[in-house]
Amino acid sequence: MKKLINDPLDIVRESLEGMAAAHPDLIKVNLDPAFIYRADAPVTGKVAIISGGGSGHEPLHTGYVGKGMLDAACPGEIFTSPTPDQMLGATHKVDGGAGILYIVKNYSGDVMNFEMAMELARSEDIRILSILIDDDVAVKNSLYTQGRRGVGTTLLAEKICGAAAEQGYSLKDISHLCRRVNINGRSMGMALTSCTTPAKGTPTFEIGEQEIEMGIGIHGEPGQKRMTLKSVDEITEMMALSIIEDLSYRRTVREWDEDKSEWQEVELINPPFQKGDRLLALVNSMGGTPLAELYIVYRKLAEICQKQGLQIVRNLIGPYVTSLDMQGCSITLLKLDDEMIRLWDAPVNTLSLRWGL
Amino acid sequence: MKKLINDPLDIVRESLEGMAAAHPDLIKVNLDPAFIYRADAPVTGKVAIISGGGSGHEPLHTGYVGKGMLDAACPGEIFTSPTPDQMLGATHKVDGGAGILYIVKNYSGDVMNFEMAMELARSEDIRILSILIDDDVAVKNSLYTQGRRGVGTTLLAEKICGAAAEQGYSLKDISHLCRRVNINGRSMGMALTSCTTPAKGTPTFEIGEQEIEMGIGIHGEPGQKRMTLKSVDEITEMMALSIIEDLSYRRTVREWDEDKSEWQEVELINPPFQKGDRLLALVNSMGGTPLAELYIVYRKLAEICQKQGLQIVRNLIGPYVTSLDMQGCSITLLKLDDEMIRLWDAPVNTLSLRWGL
Amino acid sequence: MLEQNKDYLTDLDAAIGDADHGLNMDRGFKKVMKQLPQVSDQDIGGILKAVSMTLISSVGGASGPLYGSWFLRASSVVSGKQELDEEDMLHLMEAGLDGVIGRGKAQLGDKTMVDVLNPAVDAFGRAVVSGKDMLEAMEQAVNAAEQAMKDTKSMQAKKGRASYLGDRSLGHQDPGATSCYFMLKSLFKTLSCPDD
Amino acid sequence: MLEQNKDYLTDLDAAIGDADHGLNMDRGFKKVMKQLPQVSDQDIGGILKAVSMTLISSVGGASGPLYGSWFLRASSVVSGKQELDEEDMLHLMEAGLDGVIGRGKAQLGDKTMVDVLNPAVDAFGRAVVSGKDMLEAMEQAVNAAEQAMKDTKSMQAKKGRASYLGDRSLGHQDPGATSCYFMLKSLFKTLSCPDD
Ligand SMILES: Nc1ncnc2c1ncn2[C@@H]1O[C@H](COP(=O)(O)OP(=O)(O)O)[C@@H](O)[C@H]1O
Ligand SMILES: Nc1ncnc2c1ncn2[C@@H]1O[C@H](COP(=O)(O)OP(=O)(O)O)[C@@H](O)[C@H]1O
Ligand SMILES: [Mg+2]
Ligand SMILES: [Mg+2]
Ligand SMILES: [Mg+2]
Ligand SMILES: [Mg+2]
Repeated sequence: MKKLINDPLDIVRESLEGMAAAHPDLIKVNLDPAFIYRADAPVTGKVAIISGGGSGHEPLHTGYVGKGMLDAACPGEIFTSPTPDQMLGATHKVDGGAGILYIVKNYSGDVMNFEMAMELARSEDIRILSILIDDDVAVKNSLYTQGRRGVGTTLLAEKICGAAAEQGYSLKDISHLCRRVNINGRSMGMALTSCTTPAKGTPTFEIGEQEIEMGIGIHGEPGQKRMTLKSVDEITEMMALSIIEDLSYRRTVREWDEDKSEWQEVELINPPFQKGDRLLALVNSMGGTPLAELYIVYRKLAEICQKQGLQIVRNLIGPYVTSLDMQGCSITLLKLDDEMIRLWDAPVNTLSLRWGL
Repeated sequence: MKKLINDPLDIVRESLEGMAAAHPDLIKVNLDPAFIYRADAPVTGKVAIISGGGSGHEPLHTGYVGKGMLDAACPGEIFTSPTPDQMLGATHKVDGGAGILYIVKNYSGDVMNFEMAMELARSEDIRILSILIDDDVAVKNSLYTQGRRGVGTTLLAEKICGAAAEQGYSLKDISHLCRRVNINGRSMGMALTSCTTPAKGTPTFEIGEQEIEMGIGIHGEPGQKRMTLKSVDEITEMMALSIIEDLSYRRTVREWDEDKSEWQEVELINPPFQKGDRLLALVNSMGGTPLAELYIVYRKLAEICQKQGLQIVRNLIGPYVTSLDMQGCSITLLKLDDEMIRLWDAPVNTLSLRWGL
Repeated sequence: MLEQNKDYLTDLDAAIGDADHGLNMDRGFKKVMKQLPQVSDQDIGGILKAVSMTLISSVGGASGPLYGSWFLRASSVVSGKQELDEEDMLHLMEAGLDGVIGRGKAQLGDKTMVDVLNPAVDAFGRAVVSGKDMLEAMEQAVNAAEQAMKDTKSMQAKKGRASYLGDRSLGHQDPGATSCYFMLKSLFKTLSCPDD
Repeated sequence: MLEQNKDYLTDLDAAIGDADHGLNMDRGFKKVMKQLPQVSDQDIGGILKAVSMTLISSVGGASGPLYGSWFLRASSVVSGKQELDEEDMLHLMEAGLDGVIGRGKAQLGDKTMVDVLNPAVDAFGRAVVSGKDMLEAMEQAVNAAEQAMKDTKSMQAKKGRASYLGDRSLGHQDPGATSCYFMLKSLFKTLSCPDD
């Protein structure tokens, strides 16, 4: 394994130190417990939005802290959920008095650590809601699994909810909006190569020179199925169709009921895409795939959507949710409504997503 | 070789088609001859800035077309300079009547193809100047080589000159500014892995599991020297010091003399960095290196600059000038003055560099 | 023991997870080892609670909250004790298991830590009921844990990261179940001969 | 011939350049082959000029302008001709070489195409002066080119991409020199037996 690192155990800290040195105008970094927060936090009267998860997916989440997006991000060790004290520390730092939303990717580790953080914060009377992102259609059912993983839709939810918070939405409204983004977003990923976690030092899985892994998550874990290498047009078609033809995913999730002050099991159903729907398309690199290849994916994706009567009205193409050095890509399609479009277009100024500012 | 492509020979075209489909509001694409230009071109009365070069370095140059930066970019085949008809076509499309500046990276192919384009355009009485970017300190002398390669400073020159053009600078002033950026910018790159050009299908060079290549260019060509793998702190120090300790590079370049209507040999000398200088630091990924690692590079670079009495007042960290899927990074340091800082900060709206808009 | 098996656990996790389990456990338990001298004057409940807090704030991932919950709940039933008899140990293990299930909602057969913790409690309980002394009961619990750990190979994962693999998780031993076996083994060692 | 040697040229370029020379030449000369039927009614000057334009707009890289310049200048000295005698051919080759040098500014020994084109012209000229006929002179030129191509191995590059390698370019044959040898060989074939 060759990487631009010193000790594998210092990567997360040293990388945070680099961010702190590079962008003092935008963000501040707390090293122990580790979290990044807006330089101007807390923003009084604004709902604060916090996310986090294992490191190795940069720019998710640390690159999305700033005006119009996240108030704080909690990076765990590489591919390891952050610990409750990180979320609690971030919560204290960005609490502007209008409540806090945790945006949590649906992995058992993330869910449990964020839940523990919420329990701790609530015992201090801090108002917190959380929304799970579970958009990965490669995971077919939720009965026999942990449920779908949270992938590309996460960053879309962070952007849209961040804009809503900036515009003065209430905590309750933002949490509903976040849930709406989640159930309208679907993703599918694939890998040409595995990634190499620095601590292990060898690729997480072996894969042949003529093989690809479809339905991969973002942790270098093996995917849904192994197949022989195909052209990008075929790969794009397989991914796009698994998303578009994914009908009504149904699962129960735990959400906090503020009135009853307890966890509730809530059933959520994804509405299917329909002809005429307006979409945001995210074509995402897993890290090692060149930008030019992503545009070839987009080319085919646009053609498929058009054929299906779906209109891509916004897009984002690049390395946004990565798995270290993995080569491969993912597609996320999010069904938009007017409100989401307006919030998507709102100004944002973070290290890795910026417009209008 | 596994890549997200159809036929290796179609990559450039299909990628351009994807860009055209994705960003019709920002850019337009001409397929034959191939070039990308601002959607609102020509901008009457504004100097137009055109660059180009082999593909495989994305987002350079195609990702930098738009308000405040390039008017057009001409992508060649992968790692192959574009042909004069591309530059001529782009020139016709973006000529706003105030003259044209070609920003050319110093490779024999780029130089010759741009020169031929200029000869053709001048025969049509179009006013064109060109500036060579030759900032790669890995190339020690210019007597026994083609001279230094153009690497990271290119995009800094494109941004700064693009802002100047937007603000109404004259062609002559922009060309002087561009030259000033060039002689004040220095770069050094290194690779952990080779890249694989799609047509060849195997890595351009072999490199062992414990080896790195220092002083690499951006075409997957072998570098200055091979050495054993080192920590990122050591690697960063070697790169930073080769830049900082590079004293007064001296070479003659051919520049067009408008008064005499002929090529002139001009001697250029890079002023050395001095204590107190304000710098822009670009920490650039060669493509396959994760963002988190770049921040570790930046962390050390900031420390070194501080020790040397150099102030980094602006920075840019990410994959900006790449070599396909190569893992590795480069550092560019540009000595800034007030005017350059103002122009750097000016709004820009391109696919891959955007702020203030 | 965890340190020696760090790579082994990580390799197990690479096969059906994300290749970090060994590192996570090693990071957490190294911190615990560092901290133990500072809390050695406390009662067993206090020590276990301190261990819990350390694990929660340093392991992360799925295993952090789960191990943290095991120790937290375990600590709550032995607070104030300086020594544990067989009964205490049984309660401790039962409480720990409850903690893990309460946090992670896994059922028996889901191919998780629970599949080791549960049979270990059972074996310990049976041994105590049949009059075995602490050391014998522990031995049986550890033996049961070892067998149960191996049995996770033939299970299909329904919780955690490995569940995404569907039937491709078959044939691989669960990393969390494996670390539980190591943890039980060394915990018993520590608790039974606290001066080692 | 270039198509068959595409990978060979690219491999040579990978060693001291950027691994595209074979592809560049193949792309250009394939276009030329496609276009030739349309210009076959023109005189040799016209054909060479058309070839030049096609190469310039399709090869790219360093070799595109250089080959383009070779053909452009070569065409200028044989315009109007339907056939070439030994004299014409010598002028053609001299002009082509001038074109390449004018564009690329390489000197003999810089490890470039010039190191093949120059000795080929010399050999051809010597042969003509000593009364050899077209075919014999061509054979000598091609032989000289072949030797010169091999001789680039021991040169250190001073122009083009390979120059960045310093003395690491030693021991490798120059890709552009090699394609020049192929080009001369097939050009002579075509020009001497135009009906093949
Ligand atoms: N919901 C759960 N209940 C019990 N154990 C679980 C649960 N989810 C995961 N695990 C255990 O955690 C182990 C993985 O731990 P680890 O690799 O540290 O975390 P992560 O999966 O977040 O990378 C699995 O092998 C499994 O035994
Ligand atoms: N200035 C020059 N003069 C003559 N020949 C040159 C010059 N620069 C490069 N060449 C030739 O071009 C060849 C490389 O061509 P090619 O690989 O197609 O272009 P590039 O180097 O731009 O990738 C070299 O092997 C060399 O023979
Ligand atoms: Mg993990
Ligand atoms: Mg080239
Ligand atoms: Mg794991
Ligand atoms: Mg080449």
